[in-house]
Amino acid sequence: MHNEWLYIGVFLIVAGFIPVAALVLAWVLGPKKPNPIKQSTYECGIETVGESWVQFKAQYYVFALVFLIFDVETVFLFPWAVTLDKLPLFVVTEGIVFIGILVAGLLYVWRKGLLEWV
Amino acid sequence: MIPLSWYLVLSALLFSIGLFGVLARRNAVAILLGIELMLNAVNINLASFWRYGNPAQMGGQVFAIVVFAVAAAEVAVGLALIISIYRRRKTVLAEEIDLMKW
Amino acid sequence: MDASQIIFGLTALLIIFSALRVVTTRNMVHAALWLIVTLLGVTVLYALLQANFLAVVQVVVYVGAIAILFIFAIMLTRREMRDGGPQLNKGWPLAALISLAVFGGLLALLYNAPVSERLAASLEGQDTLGALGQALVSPDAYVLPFEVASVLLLAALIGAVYVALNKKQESDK
Amino acid sequence: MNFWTDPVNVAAEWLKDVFIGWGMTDPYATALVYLLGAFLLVALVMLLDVFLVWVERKVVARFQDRIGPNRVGPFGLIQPFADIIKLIIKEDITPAGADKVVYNLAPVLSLASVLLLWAILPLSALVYGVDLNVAVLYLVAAGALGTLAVIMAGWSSNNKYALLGAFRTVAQMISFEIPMVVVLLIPTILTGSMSLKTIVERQDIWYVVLTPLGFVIFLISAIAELGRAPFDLNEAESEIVAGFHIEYSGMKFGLFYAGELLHAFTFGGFMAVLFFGGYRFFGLEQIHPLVAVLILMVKALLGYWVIMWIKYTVPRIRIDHMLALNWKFLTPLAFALLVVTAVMHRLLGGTQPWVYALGLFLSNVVLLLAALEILRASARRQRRQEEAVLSAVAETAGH
Amino acid sequence: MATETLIWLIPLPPVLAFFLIVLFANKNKALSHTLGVGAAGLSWLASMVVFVRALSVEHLGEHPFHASVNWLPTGETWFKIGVLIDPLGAATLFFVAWTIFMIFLYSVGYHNFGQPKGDHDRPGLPPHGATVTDAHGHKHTIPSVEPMYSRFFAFLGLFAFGMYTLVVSDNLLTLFVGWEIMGLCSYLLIGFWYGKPSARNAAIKAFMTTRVGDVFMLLGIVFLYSVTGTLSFREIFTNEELMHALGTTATPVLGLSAAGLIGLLLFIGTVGKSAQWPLHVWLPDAMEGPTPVSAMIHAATMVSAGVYAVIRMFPLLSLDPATMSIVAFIGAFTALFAATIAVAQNDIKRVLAYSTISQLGYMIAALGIGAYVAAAFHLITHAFFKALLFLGSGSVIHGMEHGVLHTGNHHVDPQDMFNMGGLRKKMPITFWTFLIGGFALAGFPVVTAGFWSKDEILADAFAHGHLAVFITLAVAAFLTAFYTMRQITLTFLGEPRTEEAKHAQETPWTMTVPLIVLSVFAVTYGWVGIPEHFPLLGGLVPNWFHEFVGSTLAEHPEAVPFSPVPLLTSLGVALGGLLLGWLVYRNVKSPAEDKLQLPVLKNKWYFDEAYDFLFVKPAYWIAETLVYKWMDKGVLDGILHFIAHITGVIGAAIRNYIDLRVINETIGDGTANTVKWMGFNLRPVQTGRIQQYMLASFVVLIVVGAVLYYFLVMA
Repeated sequence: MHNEWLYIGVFLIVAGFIPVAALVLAWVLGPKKPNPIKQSTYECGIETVGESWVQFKAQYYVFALVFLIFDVETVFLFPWAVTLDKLPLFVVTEGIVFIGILVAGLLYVWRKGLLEWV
Repeated sequence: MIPLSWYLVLSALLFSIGLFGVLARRNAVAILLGIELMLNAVNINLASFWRYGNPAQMGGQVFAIVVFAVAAAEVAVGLALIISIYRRRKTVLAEEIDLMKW
Repeated sequence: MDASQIIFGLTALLIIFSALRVVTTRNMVHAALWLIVTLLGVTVLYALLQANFLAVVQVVVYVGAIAILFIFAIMLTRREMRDGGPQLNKGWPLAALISLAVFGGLLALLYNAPVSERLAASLEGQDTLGALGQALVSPDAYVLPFEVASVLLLAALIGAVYVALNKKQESDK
Repeated sequence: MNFWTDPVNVAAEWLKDVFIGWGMTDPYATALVYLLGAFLLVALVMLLDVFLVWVERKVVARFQDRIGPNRVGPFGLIQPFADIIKLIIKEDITPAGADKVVYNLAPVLSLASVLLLWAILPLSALVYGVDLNVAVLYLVAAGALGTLAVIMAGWSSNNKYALLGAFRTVAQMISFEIPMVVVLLIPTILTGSMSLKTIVERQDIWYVVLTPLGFVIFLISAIAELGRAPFDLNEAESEIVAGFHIEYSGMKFGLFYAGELLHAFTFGGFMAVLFFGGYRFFGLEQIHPLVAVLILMVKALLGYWVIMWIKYTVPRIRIDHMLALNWKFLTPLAFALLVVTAVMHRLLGGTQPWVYALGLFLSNVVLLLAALEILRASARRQRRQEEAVLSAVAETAGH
Repeated sequence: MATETLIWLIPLPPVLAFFLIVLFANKNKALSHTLGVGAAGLSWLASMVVFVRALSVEHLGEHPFHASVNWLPTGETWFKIGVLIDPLGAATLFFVAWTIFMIFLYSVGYHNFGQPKGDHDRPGLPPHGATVTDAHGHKHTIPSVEPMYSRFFAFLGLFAFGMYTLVVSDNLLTLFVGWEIMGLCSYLLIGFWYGKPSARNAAIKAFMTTRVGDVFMLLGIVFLYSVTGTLSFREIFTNEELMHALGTTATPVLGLSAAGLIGLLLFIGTVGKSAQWPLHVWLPDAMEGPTPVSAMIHAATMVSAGVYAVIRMFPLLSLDPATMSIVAFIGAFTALFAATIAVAQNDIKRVLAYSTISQLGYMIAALGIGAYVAAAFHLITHAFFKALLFLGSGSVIHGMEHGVLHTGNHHVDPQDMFNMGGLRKKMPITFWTFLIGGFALAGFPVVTAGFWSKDEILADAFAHGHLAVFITLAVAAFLTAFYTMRQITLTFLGEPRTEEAKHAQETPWTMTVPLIVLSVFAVTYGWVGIPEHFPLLGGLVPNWFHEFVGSTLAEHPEAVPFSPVPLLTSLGVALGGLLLGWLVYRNVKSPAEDKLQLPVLKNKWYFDEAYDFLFVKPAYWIAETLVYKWMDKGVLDGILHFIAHITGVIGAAIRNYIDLRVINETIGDGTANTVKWMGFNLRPVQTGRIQQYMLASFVVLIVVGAVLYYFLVMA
């Protein structure tokens, strides 16, 4: 059987159950007297102006992008790290080449000036 | 125990749903979502063939990992294209992105 | 029906349902969130297949990075939350037909394939993670895809950054 | 195996036998035992969480030269429970236009993503949830769920500030995840395994000695990941009010808050496991499994205390500085450290333990010095440029 | 260094040069060509070393230089890639190395290195010349340097890489990789002056036409792999059981055996690459590229690659007589057909282009009749003299451009032969080398290489009783001699017909040295393959080529017995054609006087028009209706739309939906309406909508998949 994952699955259920239980408890016990002012969007007391779904600058996208690429690359590195001891010395260099290519990407983005917060 | 065919049927179904999304959705981002579904279907296949074939042969898992990398690359570039198009043409609807026509 | 089959069945239902929601729901953020549900369902399948590494990588890469990127892109490409008009294009019946045909075709292939009722061998005592690492970096195996993957990702990074944020194009406008 | 030396597993076996005796098949009995075990662990962790609220308030009071909670119960120990009761009976407000399902799901996911980490934390050699062979990545995966919770909360609140705060938080979290993941590779390399239990067992020399730099990077990125001061930009009140959970109140806010505290403590625990020998402390852990658990808890609390210490002494840094710190310093440094560690580990692998330790330690020191020197040089260059500009301006002004 | 290691290294310098130029040297012209020429030189050196070593090995055919490495794990086994130099490979490597090196060197001069920047030159257009003021204050217009000089050398390097890869590879897959790299490069290089619409169109045409062939070739490779499980030449050809099985397995297509079908599919790839009929249309248009490119594509590398691939796969092809006859037919037909067109062309490069098609047809025909060695021999001699001719024509054009710049009359086409004449005095080196090349092409007896190789093909055809092929080729040879002499007469002999021709100038040494080197080969290379039974000369020099290349095959091909008929024929047609050409064109001064400018030849037998009518137009038409009807609106919407339309036509009386559908379908009102409705809504062919493309491709996938499944699994 898949005991490891069974436990994690069970744990997931429990970990989800506890906060849900807390919320339900609060929902049952708490008063419910909604009114429009109470439900309005909080903006430091000032009237909400315009749509609340504003545009965001593409800078955020770049961070997510760089993160995505690096995330995938580090995922490749984990199996390498695990087997580092069991393979000949030049697999270390393979990993280093891999990291080098990774860092080249970082340098490119850096040089393009996209890591600056503007 | 689960027979291999279960995984394969599920994967085929997921692939077809993803294909439908790719072909039918108007929003370009949604098309990419459909492609993700298709890639996941492929990965299910790879992983299950690894498991039900010879588990000492890691080909299936390695290919699945490569598919992850490909998916990441595809999403990165695809979404960048969509954002770029959106900034110029203010649309993400696939049928309005028809510059290739000319 | 043993326990794993029940788990598989429930997961499959979850995957199919959420995948259908991905391709039909109007709200794009919901579509992305349904995609995450699908992906988590696939994670369960990996866990059932005892592909531990794939299972965690699925969450790390897909949920942690790709889904986030999707949500960012959705936020960046819309002016109002729910866009008007139908979510499906006019050719969707044909698309549905083709998808069904592909599914039918795959089933037909599967029906004739000799693999359908095979059962998994035991993984007892196997260090699959170690084997995976060895396969990835050993020159007798997949070291080339390993290195090429980094080049691919580098190209994707540079390409995406260039496409999404070309400052020159901005100033041209 | 008797109850004295291994209480948890013996109890689990006994329970399982009981269930099977009731006519259950093995898998279901196992699942039920797991359920009970998980429930027990989560309950204890939540209790700990409640206690952490008190710790936090007490400690911050001391830092700020106050007394802190002291009215409810001895030393104010009952204070957190009063807080909880207050949160529970507060009105549950959902802002108009919010996406209800997602809005309610976000705090649950936020806390659950932290709780999930406890499934893999080895509390002692015999008391642990699972010994997953990909545990290190599991840590990252759970963090991904936390990121997701933030973005869900920010998006579903139908509030500009919440969404903006969520975007900032996510940008920060994912940025600092890179050096963290890279640094997580270092214990993996040193151990040759991603299993946390194996990592603890191999730490005859604490990894903080072998890779002090790695520990520092991990600490910094962990704090940023937590969104705590000095990296609490998501809550920079003057700019974006309270960040992604601005619209949350009552118990939902409580869940976010509890999640944050518990996250900090959990990171203290993982810091202990990855760098400070986990539940081991010079053989003391062999006395009894529960002593080992106690050792780990003390180490985790110390780690938590360090995080608090930093939080209450260092001022918040600007977002551009923060991102520059990550992308232009921590990330390259982490990669350099990874390469150096891999090479040194492979080269010195067969030598005497003290040579190995010394070599790794010294390479870390050298790397740090080199990095600082590069920083200093670039700062000098920048200063010279600025001075040149200033003097040029002064000259033109003089004429 | 071990020879195998050296072979591995041969393709690398050019690709390294490509990357270095692209990444670092694209601003520095001198550095770019140093890198490019240096890389070509290194590859040349390595090739020569390998060639010399190959010569010293006894029985190279049985024990070739061969090394392979594991490349792609395919389950439990490996897909291997490697290098192989057998006698055929060595001979090919020899001429490829020489021609590529010469072309690199020539390009330096051709692109006016060392000249000033042009006044109005823009990237993407040929240089227009620069105005300089000399010491006396006179203004001169002199040639200006190519603006995209570095880019040219980068592409050339990549091209060379593709060719070397193709030659040294030991399996079909890497051969195909090199093949496709060359396809890409030819696209880039033909469209090098992308500012010219004609160049753009030619590039696209070349790419698309060769693509047609390549798809079939890929199918052939896949088929071969699925049948044999390997793509290595030696593993397939030395495995007699496998070969036998391939030759006897029947396939559902045309009654061919598996070997025949695979061979045919691979051959279609060659038809595209080597510009054989019916896929020849791209090659003449490819003349839009700079001349070194023409030489590169049309002589040294790409088109040779096609023939080389067929020669490589000859053992497979020869298993099925049906395939062989198809090959022979296409080759012979192309040889004759292209020769007739060449007669009527006025552009100096186009004549050569058609002549190339014709000569390639020769080789293909030779292969079709089983004359393996003769085809390889002609391939090599042709590569030398055709490269020589192309470079010579480039030199002529270059000299003419000089004249054009001098007079400043830009309406004069420097490539039109009727604008030339009398250039032998202005450009002596070019003239003599061109003459040698032309005579070699015409097959001038005894001294030129072309004679020996052509003669061998004719002798083979005659000896094996392929009379039809023999006669066709003989006629083609006659035409070849005729238009060659026409070209030489119009270009070099007589008096200058224009002012520009009077001011033409000899080109710099970087251009003439390659001409001289190549002309040496155009003469001497024939001597290595003189048949032993040839009267007088036979046996003076041993027929080394036959022995050497022939040993590549498992069964050593017999040397054909001597027969006077083919010899006399080839003597007759060569000398007769040359003489006739000189006699006819000696006095022709303008195109109007040229009696052979028949419209049908001038228009290349209307092939472009026919293709337009047969393929392009229907494609547009189908796309318009289908796209609109099926995809743009979608099936359901389309039907609803359709019904709604009818409603308006028939009137308000009939409102019932179902009635309508019945009436519509039974009466057939719909037809008329559809036409009207299509007329209304003629749309651009492509909708540009990615989803519809994908929809279409999936429809095709399903249909083709179903058909294949039915044929291969059910049947």
